[in-house]
Amino acid sequence: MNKYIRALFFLPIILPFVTGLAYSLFKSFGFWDPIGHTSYSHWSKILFSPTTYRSIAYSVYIATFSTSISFALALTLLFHKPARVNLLVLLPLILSPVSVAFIFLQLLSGNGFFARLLAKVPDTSIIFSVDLTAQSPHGFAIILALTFMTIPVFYAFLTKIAEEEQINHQIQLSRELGASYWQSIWKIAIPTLIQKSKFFILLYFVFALSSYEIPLLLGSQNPKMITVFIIDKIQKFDLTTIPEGFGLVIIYSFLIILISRWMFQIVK
Amino acid sequence: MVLEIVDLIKIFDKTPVLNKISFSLPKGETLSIIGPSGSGKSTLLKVISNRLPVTTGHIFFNRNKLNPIPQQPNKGMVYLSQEPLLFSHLSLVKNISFGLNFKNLSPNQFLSKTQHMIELLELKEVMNVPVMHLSGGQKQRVALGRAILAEPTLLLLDEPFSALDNFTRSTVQKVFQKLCAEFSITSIIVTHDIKEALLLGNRFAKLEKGALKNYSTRKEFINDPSTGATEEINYWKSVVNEK
Amino acid sequence: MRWIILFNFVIVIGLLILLAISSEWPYPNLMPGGYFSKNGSFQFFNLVLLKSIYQSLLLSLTLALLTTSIGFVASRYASNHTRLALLPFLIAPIILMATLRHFFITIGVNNTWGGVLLGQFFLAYPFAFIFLHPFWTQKLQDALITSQELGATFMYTFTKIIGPLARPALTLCFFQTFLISWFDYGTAIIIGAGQVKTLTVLVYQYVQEANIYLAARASLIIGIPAFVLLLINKHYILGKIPFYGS
Amino acid sequence: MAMWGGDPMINQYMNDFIIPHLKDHFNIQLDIAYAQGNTIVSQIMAEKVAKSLYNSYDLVWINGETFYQLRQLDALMGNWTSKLPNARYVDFDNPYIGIDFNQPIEEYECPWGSVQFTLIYNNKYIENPPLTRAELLQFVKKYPGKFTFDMGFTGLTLLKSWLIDFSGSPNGLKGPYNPDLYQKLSKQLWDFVFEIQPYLWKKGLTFPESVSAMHQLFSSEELWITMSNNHTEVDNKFYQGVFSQSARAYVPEYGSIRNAHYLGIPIKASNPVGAMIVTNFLISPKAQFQKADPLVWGDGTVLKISSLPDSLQSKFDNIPHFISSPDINDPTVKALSEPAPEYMIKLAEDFRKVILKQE
Repeated sequence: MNKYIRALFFLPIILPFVTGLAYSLFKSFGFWDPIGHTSYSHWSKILFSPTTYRSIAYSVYIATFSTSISFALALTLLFHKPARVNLLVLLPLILSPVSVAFIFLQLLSGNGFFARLLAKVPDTSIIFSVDLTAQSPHGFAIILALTFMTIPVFYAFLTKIAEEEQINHQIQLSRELGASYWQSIWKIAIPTLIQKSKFFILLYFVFALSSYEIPLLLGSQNPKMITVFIIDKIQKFDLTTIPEGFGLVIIYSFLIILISRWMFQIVK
Repeated sequence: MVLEIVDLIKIFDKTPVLNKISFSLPKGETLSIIGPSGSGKSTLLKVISNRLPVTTGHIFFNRNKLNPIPQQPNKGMVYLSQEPLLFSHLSLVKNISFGLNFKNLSPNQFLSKTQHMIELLELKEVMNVPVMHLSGGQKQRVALGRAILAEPTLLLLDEPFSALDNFTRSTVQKVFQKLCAEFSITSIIVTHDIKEALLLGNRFAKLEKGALKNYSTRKEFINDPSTGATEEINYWKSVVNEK
Repeated sequence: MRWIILFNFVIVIGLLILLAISSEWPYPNLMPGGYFSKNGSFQFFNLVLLKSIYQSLLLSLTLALLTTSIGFVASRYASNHTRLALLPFLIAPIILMATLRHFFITIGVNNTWGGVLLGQFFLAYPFAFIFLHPFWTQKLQDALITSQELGATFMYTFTKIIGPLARPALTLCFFQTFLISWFDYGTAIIIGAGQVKTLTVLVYQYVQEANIYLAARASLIIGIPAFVLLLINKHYILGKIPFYGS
Repeated sequence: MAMWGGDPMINQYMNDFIIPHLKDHFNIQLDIAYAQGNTIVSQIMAEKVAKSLYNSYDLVWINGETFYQLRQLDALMGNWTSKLPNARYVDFDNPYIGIDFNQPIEEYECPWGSVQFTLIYNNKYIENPPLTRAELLQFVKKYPGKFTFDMGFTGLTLLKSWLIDFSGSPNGLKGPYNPDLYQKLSKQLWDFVFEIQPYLWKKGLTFPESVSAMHQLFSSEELWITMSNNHTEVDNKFYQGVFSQSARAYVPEYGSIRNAHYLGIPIKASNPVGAMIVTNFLISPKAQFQKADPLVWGDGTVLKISSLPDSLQSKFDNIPHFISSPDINDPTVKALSEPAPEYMIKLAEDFRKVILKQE
């Protein structure tokens, strides 16, 4: 009896995921395609196309940088703990991803706020040899926007961990034992915090990997993040690329499952 | 018979915790089961109250077979644990009168029953204290009163007084005796404290390594050296005599 | 360093607020201008925005209520497989929805309010499930059974005992699932097919037509309830896991 | 109704003029869903596969490429335009209107507006805009980063006109799709794009996603040239305050593509009659005149002016508010017709492959 209730409640969790995956698998071989026919050709197209791998690599690159930068900055905020600015730190949480994408477009586009600011300051070409503007292929705009969204999350999490692990006491103790303040932070506090945050870092790494609205508005045409690339194939341009889009869904899901297995191991 | 248990076996992780237990309990009696920790006392009460599923065997409660769905309460049984479980968001009075909500009482009856119980429990002074702030003994009395006002056919007490200090314990035990007399309660109490078993029970059993031994009389129970009852009585006799 | 980071936060939010009340931002002016004036008649809310606010609020509140209540009952039955519930919200919502659109059309709920609700349910429910699972402690399980032993019905127990005991958890879960829906873009655009115009869809729409002032306004409106929740939950959040959609 | 929502003035025309009018006169509540051609096609295709009873949209705003794809899917209702009372004014005989991307429309779609592609330059910086491809090459070399084209419909239209230019004749791509010809001409086209690519905006590594994004760059003077599928947009954008007074539109020497955009009714529309009533109003002289005003939208009419009553004729002949838009009826303005849709689909695909190196 319990078993059935359990299954019933679990169904809405796993059913959409499995159904979507199965559907994508069928679609990627050209089933249910009013203008094509079933074949392996879509898969060979995906697997032999460098764009597939570039897109995945690009996504991983963006996710790695945005996650690690925001984690580092959140740590910085934690150890320079400013009094009574907690609310300010959390402020980015009130924005939806599409709003963040929009406002960063206004900040970073060619006629955006920073471009105007730089235009007012002479000799900025020296300082700004990097292309920070939206749509640059390096994806700095995406990284900045994702970092903006993730800092408060990491900050909140680290605050909690620091409290649980009594990081303050640990620092105190190590200083009593003769270490300097920065030594105790580098040798004691940070390793403990990283150890405790592994799961959480990976979680937000995946969220960055799965982000869509931000790369959609701030990304370049090439390379594209995997999510945008998939939706492009499914929804845009010609109809013949739809099966390829679903094939990419399989690859992307596989990647996510792989990372989540890693996450489960950490939990264990 | 309120309760009849036939060949009850409970297996945890391939280890039998309760091994072919059989006994029966008539109305109005209190069965004391003693046993060292790890003997399966607690498990027995949890199985009877359907908190844990039976492996094999039969439990008849009021001549009906036990509810087959685990975690579903048996109507008419109340289980009291060592750590009293109070509804922390409700007041002391609401906790005690909880069971009365389901009994179709007039407001007057409701009130008088509750007040009577509070008096019996000697909780009048702390009536307005939030339940989280009560002492252990007070909490246990609230739980006890709440259980009795629900008028269960069978009360299951899982070492209910062992967490209390000596002085508090004897107070609560006295309250319990008073309640048993007034409400003619059928109950099973498991304990490792021989004094408590002797004080509260009128039928006796001993649980050791999952096997239950029933005693037909108090005398038989006391005379069995393995229960430690004689030893305990002699000890107290010697203490008194030394004085 | 910390002030640089925080200063940037202020610039981002500040520019958003300024744009929301502006009507012009000619290049190369640093700041937008024409505050509260568009040919003399500035309306912060127009009909489209109001409709969208109403629709989004209704959607998010319904979803939060639905997922929190069902998720709460369901999470009692969580088992070792619970961690699998992580998968649906690791996948980008828009991709999950793209793979499910076919089925939404088959059952006839695509481009409807109900369809978007169902789609968002598939995102928020696993979250509620995982989020609420830890609150089913042994103690709460015991309270559930004890109350019934004392004569209460299951419903009574659930509403009068378990509900109040789990209130902090449920409140937080309600807020979080509300925000999942409130911030959602993927489901609304794929299942809603442009016809369910939530605020996020509107933001993107305004960005497309280069109408930055309305886009900022819609973004700001999205931020308001989130800001209120942030104020209420500040202390919770600094101890719990916040969550954003994609 | 599903339509592209990338222009606030167009949306305003629909929301403030069309919708209230339909409500007041026909008691029709027209809801607008913003979706682009490809999104519409993918939606309707998904509905077809799922055997949905009804399509999501009752009326879709489409161009030749979408028309072609929807016809391929057999997803458009036919045989309806002649039933519209106002169809008698529509200039079906005009090849730029009656033929959509080399395909006769055959009552599967109804023309709504007729426009011609123009390049728009900023005459604060440019005195003589590049009239030929050779001049364009010189221009981008002289002013690197000031020219680009978008990834959408507009940019592709420019590429198509270049493709036609390479054929050596305005009629070089007439007729059904010819793969060999495409191969030959596109090779030349990509060579040309490679040649100018390093001098494009952001060194040609990325292109604006949409024409509105490109207009933004133009208005901030990051670009000196932008473009439009609509010859009157330059005035329209001036009135919107997006362009400054120094924006000028022109048609280059090799000509530019003139085409029409259309309204179609999906085959499983839930309210096809309503959609026909809406369309009938959209092509009415009243709605067409309103739309032609650059202060409103500035979309060329599809009506045959000479078939209208005299009073209306003079109204259409004197549409106010034009400043910089070229007169497309001027015989010196060279118009090209749209080639078969496969050219555009191939160009879009190859552009990604060859120029953006996405395979």
